[in-house]
Amino acid sequence: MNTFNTYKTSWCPGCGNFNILKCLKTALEELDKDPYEVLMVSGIGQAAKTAQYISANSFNGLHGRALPVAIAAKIANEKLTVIVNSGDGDSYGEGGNHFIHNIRRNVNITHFVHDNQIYGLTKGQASPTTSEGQVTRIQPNGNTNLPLNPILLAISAGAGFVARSFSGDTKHLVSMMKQAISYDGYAIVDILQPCVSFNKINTFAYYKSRVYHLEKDYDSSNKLGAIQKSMEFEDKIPIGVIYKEKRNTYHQQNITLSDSEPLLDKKVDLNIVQKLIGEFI
Amino acid sequence: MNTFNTYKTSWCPGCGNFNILKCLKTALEELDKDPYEVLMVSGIGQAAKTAQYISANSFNGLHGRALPVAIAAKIANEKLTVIVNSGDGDSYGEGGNHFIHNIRRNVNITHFVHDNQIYGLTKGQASPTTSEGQVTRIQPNGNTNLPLNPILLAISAGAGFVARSFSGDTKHLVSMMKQAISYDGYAIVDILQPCVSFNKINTFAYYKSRVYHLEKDYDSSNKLGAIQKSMEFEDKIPIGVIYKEKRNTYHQQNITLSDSEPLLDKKVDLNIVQKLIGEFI
Amino acid sequence: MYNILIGGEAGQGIDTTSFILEKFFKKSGYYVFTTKDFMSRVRGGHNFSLLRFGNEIITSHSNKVDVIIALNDETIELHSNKLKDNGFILCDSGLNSDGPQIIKFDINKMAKEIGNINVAGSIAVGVILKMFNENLDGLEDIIRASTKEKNIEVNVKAVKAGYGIADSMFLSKNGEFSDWMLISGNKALALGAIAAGVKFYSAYPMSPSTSIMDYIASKSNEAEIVVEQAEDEIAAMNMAIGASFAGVRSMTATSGGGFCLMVEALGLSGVAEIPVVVVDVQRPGPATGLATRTEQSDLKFVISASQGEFPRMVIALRNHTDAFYQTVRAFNLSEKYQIPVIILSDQYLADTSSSVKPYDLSKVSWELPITAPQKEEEYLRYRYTDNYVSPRLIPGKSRNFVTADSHEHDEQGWICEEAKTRVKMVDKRMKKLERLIEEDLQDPEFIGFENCETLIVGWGSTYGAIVEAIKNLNNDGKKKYGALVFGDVYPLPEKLLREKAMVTNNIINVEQNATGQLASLIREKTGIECSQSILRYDGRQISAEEIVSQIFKGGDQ
Amino acid sequence: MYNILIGGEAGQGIDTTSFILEKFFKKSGYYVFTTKDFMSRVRGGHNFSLLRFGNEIITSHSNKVDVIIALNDETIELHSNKLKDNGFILCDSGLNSDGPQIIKFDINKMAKEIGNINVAGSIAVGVILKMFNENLDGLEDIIRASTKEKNIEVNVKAVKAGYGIADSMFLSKNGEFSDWMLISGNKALALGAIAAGVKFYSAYPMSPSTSIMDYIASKSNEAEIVVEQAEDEIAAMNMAIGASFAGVRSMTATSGGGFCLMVEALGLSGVAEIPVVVVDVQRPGPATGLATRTEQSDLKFVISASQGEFPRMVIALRNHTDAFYQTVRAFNLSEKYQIPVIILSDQYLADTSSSVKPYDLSKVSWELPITAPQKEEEYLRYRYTDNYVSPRLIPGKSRNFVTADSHEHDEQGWICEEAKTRVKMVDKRMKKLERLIEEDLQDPEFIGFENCETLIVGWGSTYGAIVEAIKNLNNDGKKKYGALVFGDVYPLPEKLLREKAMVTNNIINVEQNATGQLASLIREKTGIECSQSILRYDGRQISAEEIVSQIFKGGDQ
Ligand SMILES: Cc1ncc(C[n+]2csc(CCOP(=O)(O)OP(=O)(O)O)c2C)c(N)n1
Ligand SMILES: Cc1ncc(C[n+]2csc(CCOP(=O)(O)OP(=O)(O)O)c2C)c(N)n1
Ligand code: SF4
Ligand code: SF4
Ligand SMILES: [Mg+2]
Ligand SMILES: [Mg+2]
Repeated sequence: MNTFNTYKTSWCPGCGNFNILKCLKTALEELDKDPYEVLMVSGIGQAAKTAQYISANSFNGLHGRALPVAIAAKIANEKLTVIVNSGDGDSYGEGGNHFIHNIRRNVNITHFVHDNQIYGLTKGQASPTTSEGQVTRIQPNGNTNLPLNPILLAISAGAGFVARSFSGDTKHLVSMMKQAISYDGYAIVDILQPCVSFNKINTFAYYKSRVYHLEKDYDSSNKLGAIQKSMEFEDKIPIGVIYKEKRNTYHQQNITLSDSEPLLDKKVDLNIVQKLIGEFI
Repeated sequence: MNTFNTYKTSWCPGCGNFNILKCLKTALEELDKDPYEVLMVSGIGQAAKTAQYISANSFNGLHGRALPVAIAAKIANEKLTVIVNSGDGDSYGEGGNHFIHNIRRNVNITHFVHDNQIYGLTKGQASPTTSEGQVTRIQPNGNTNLPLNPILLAISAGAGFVARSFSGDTKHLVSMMKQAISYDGYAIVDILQPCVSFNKINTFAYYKSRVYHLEKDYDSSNKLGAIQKSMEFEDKIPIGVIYKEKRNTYHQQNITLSDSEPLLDKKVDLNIVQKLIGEFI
Repeated sequence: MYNILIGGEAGQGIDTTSFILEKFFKKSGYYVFTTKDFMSRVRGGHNFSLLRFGNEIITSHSNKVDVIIALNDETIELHSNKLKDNGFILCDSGLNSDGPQIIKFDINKMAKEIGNINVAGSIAVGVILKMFNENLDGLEDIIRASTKEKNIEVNVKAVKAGYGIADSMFLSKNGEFSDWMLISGNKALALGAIAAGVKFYSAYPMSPSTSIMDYIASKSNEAEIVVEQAEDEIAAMNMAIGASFAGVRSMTATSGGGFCLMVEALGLSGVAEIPVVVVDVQRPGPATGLATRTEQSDLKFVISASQGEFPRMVIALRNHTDAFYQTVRAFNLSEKYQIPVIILSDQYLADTSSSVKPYDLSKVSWELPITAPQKEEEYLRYRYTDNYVSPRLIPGKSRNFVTADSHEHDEQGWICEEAKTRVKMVDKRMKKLERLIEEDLQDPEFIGFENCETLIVGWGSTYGAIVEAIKNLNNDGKKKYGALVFGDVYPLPEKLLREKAMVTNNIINVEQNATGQLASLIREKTGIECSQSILRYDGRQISAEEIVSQIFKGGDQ
Repeated sequence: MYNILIGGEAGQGIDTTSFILEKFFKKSGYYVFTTKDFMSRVRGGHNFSLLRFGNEIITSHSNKVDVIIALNDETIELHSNKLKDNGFILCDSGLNSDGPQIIKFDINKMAKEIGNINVAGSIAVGVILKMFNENLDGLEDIIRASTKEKNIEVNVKAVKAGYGIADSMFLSKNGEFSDWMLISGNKALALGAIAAGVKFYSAYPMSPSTSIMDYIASKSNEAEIVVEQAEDEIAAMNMAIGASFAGVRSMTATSGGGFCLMVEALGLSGVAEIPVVVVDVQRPGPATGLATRTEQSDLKFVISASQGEFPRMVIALRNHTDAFYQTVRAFNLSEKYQIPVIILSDQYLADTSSSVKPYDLSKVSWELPITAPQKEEEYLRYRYTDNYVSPRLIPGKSRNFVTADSHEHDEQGWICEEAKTRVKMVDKRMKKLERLIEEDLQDPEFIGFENCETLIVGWGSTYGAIVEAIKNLNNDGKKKYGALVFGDVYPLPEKLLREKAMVTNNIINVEQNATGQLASLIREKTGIECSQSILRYDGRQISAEEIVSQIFKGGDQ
């Protein structure tokens, strides 16, 4: 019944995006989501095309601007399952300000960042997560910017669900996606994803040989421990739910929304307007 | 000789900005800076007017956009001492994306954030650092956003010099300012500052009773410890250099700049242009 | 008609003073029109209010003043030239200024006795109220509405004290406006949005638009609205679009600098055909410019903002009636055509309070999204239709997928680079504008003699001054004057303009900008040339007197 | 003149194939003009290049093709209608398509034998080179410049293999263009910036502007330039302004969507009078639109972008000569008047390679900031001067304080709300434009018969097609045609236009947009009306043939 179909894609053969899309479908199906109640939101980039390739409602907006659209749609209709799929450039570069501030708002949406550590669609410039020293077309002497650590930043900004996964680990990714979608609040999964065309450093093999599942006894509720864990990003890269905490959501805190009648079902009450008019007389 | 004068201000009597400006002058004078080599950069807001009130070169730009101007001016002429004075709204709200990404660049400028936890100039809306629950004109039910922790965020983004001070502690503030200006790289001081007109919660007395100087044995080079310290922001608020680390600066890493001849003194070499033309023949 | 100027420093309570006076005058039946002139600072500097009131409808401020309440010497220096021959200045005995028209009271001393120097203004209020023969009924309630609880008592005392020391000077009156509203332009706009059913309001604070957010936020609980302060204007606009896509009416407001940051998303609304209402409360630019002053210099900017070509509508607000009804209309047209509608206001209108006939809610209706029934599997978000507008379903509300795409797309909403589809989609979008011109565009309002010899053209908030100027010019009797004041400015309604341009080719544009933006829009669209320009761009609003004198100076009398 | 089309999927090496051919043809003296048509994706879809070459100057592409190199069946389906009667299609024997004009070789089989299926294109190159009688001297160097080290050998083999299986078919030639440059529009622009002395380049990647950054970055070490990839376009523009203020020439480039985010800072440059050069390489909008295609629809946007009113200049690039020299001029005028100068290019020009006469550096000069000597204590950054431009000192370079302010300000650069100062400052800024019009504005280029009966007007990159169309129309002999192609578009140079509009009132605008933006700008500024519009807005560039046929269709012959 709840089957999510895939439309024709325009990705390069071998791209990590294919498996992310597949895992997303699996996760949604396993969560028994109704495709008609799912809204896919994205910016612009290769990852951002995901919204166009899956049978659900979709909003393919501006580069860097997926989050404001997504949270507002959720505010308008809390019955929608709102999922953002977008790239590292889109989410952390152009969209950096929305990233930080929407964590603070804690609207119940899910954010999947296809983190290929490069700008794919524009053919290979450094993204915020590109490694130091990596040579690109625009950084012929190597990237000199300190790479942004999305996990650390998300925890520091106050996110309540912060996970990392890898496009090449289907089981793990599906599980992360399901947990993130089920989490009540803003949840982010930074998904390591090879870009076969433009990132010759962070390849499938590169990630494959580095990622490891978090230890069994890892305590994802310990913020300081999580921060320490998030700094591991060299020879060994931990994947899993790095940090998780219960936080009041936007909807819970907002008086207008707290009665859980979706905003779009609320009608104008002319008596109230008439009363407001009266206040000026 | 190196005296920094103050022009007429338009701040409210009792505002914390007055003492910040005074401390800034003292710091610059004690560091023996030549006013003609200092460039004050700011955005828009009450704090941002600082650039207009001190005898130095000044660039009073757009709301939220002080940092890109400041780092570019420093890149153009590394002999300038470039100092940004701007508000919490300007620096962390409208300017949030530049905040994160300029930390990554590590251009040698100094960033003083006059953090009154409110939008002053626009008459009292919540800023990113406004406390949870605080009632403002726009947040009549109280602010529901998790306050942004600038110290934690700056450390997480990779800043090499991160300090907090208080507008009411002259000696401390002057010392923080001097250290920040002297630091080789991007240095930020978040300065707690009462806004007598629009923030009735975080008053002078509020800060005064909470701030304490970092313990003598506090180790500002321990990142995890610094992160832990940065989370203290309730009954007790630590002030001082919370984190410090040596990092390669932008100028050190950039090949064009690494010869330390200021960029603005480099002239076009027509032989090179001629050679480039030749490459197309 | 009387005109009172209240001047002093920021922080001296000019707002409260004029608020109390306004309320009393309105209560006793006067028509009230109050404008504010203030600097971009919280304390100090020089601010003033102009409070005009009378028994007839007043559409603009005037710089000829009957009474000046001077809270400091600077006020007298700056404004005594505005005083009419029979006018007077009211001030504290401590001020240095002197002259035949100055009446001094021991206001500050009295204030100190009452226990708070800041109630000096309230004492002056008392003096004025007595002079104008008002009774003090309801004093406490009015003060309650304008100050904090703890200050009510002293202020009541102060007004009464002032009342005690003065004599009544003016005849009592019998105005009919006591049951009209007294409202500022921004509040009227906000109220219009609430009546239109706005459910999501996102914005970033920016003068002079912030009081729209203030008002909506203050009513958000009872009117069940979500007001979200965005991290920046980019977010504000994208949020409004996202919420609208998901099915609620949304709006954002800002001034020119913030509008800059919304420009890209304006194009998104255009190409993705998502309704949204954007308010630009203009202030003088460029860049930060003059934050608390007025100008009409964003017209050309907003009509061409964003790359590419797409339909949009721009409505300029002329007065406090427009501010309400046109805002409702903006929402409806935005939905009907699935386009962004931009409301242009300015600081003058935003901050001016005026008496206005109570808004009639029976005139308010709500355009709903078209959701023409069709078979599930056939739903196409961007379906080509005869009237160029495609059914707009709400995601999650039916078993259809709803799409939105910022790329050029096909009927389904998927990226499409095909040349034919591109052309069809551009045409589909642009044709919506042609339809709007036919079905919904409103001609400018015509004022004055049908067969005028000189035609003034203007737009937006200069309406009031133009109306008054035309009246005065025509009373003069030498020549016949008429005026067209545009509310809908883009697309430009040409019909009536072309008709009037046949009657006379002596056309004068009156605008609050340096380049005559309406005049050049008119030239671009119709070839009609203005022969004289009256332009003001110092951040202050033009008055009727000034228009008249400029016209005479231009040789036209 | 010959015209070769090379088509296939993204990733099949179309770029490399056409690059190698270009190089050989140029080397042997042909004038070369190559355009690209590609989709917004990295793999798959359909892309093609059009390579036109001959012994005379070629100013535009043509859709009449002599040879098609088809790397897949789709290419044949899509393009065989472009084939001239005596043209032919070259493809692999494995393709399904068939027909009298199709010549098949075992290209894929050979490629596999050589060891890499991706060298199929290079085999085709070999075939073509033989057909056109080229010798293979320098083959290895040319291949080295277009591919990675490890692929050089197989590609050399492939070209040679192709060369071996074909016969020469075309006469050898004697072109004079072998010592001309062969350069793309974006590289020409980038080279112009380097020659102009750009020292700081900040930008955020965006098609079709990114190759400007690519080129400057690749030369940044030798030319001593700092290239900074910004976090967003807001930063890119503010950085450029900051660096310029501090004393280095700076530039940023983007496309329409990124330009939106620069709009606020454009006003900053205007009010703070800080020189900056901004490039908008246009693509079809609105919003994301068609990322890799062409359009001229940002004209009205960029001339009115940002709130308020301030002087700016907009230069549209017509061809590869303009791209270099006008970029240099943009920097100089930006400095001379302390204004933002916007360069409008488009995807067509950006990605098209053309032969061009080597740029003459003796024509390059550098306008320096005016630093009129004055006493230290008297320096005023915004001093009123007779020519409206104030001396611009560089901070830190003298014992004077240099200010910049986004507010309205006084001569010193401090916030100022005074009405008089406001007016003087607005006037000072706007007068710079009047001076620019007098001293520096360039009339459009006129082509054709002085006493033309029909006048075409156009701007920017349609120049080449218009030139060719006028030649063909006038060769035809029935009527006399002329054209004005604008480079400087804002302020609009009116002189020559008004003269020509006296000669004929049969004026046709040719534009790559849906609304005729130049035509309406002309109407706004001069009242001159165009009688016919030839508009193309499907993302593909108009050709000379199309202009001619549209003119005839419009009844004008
Ligand atoms: C305002 C704006 N600036 C720039 C672009 C160009 N652009 C499109 S996608 C992209 C970067 C994509 O990188 P990322 O988000 O990492 O996605 P990926 O392609 O790697 O999946 C850029 C810069 C744009 N579309 N809009
Ligand atoms: C683009 C833009 N948006 C909004 C504003 C209005 N604005 C000016 S200052 C300010 C906030 C100031 O707050 P903060 O930075 O904390 O400074 P403070 O006044 O508190 O010192 C705002 C929203 C503006 N000038 N430009
Ligand atoms: S360019 Fe990279 S990210 Fe984009 S589709 Fe190809 S492999 Fe994937
Ligand atoms: S409003 Fe607040 S921050 Fe601004 S000057 Fe007054 S006290 Fe200071
Ligand atoms: Mg990426
Ligand atoms: Mg603040």
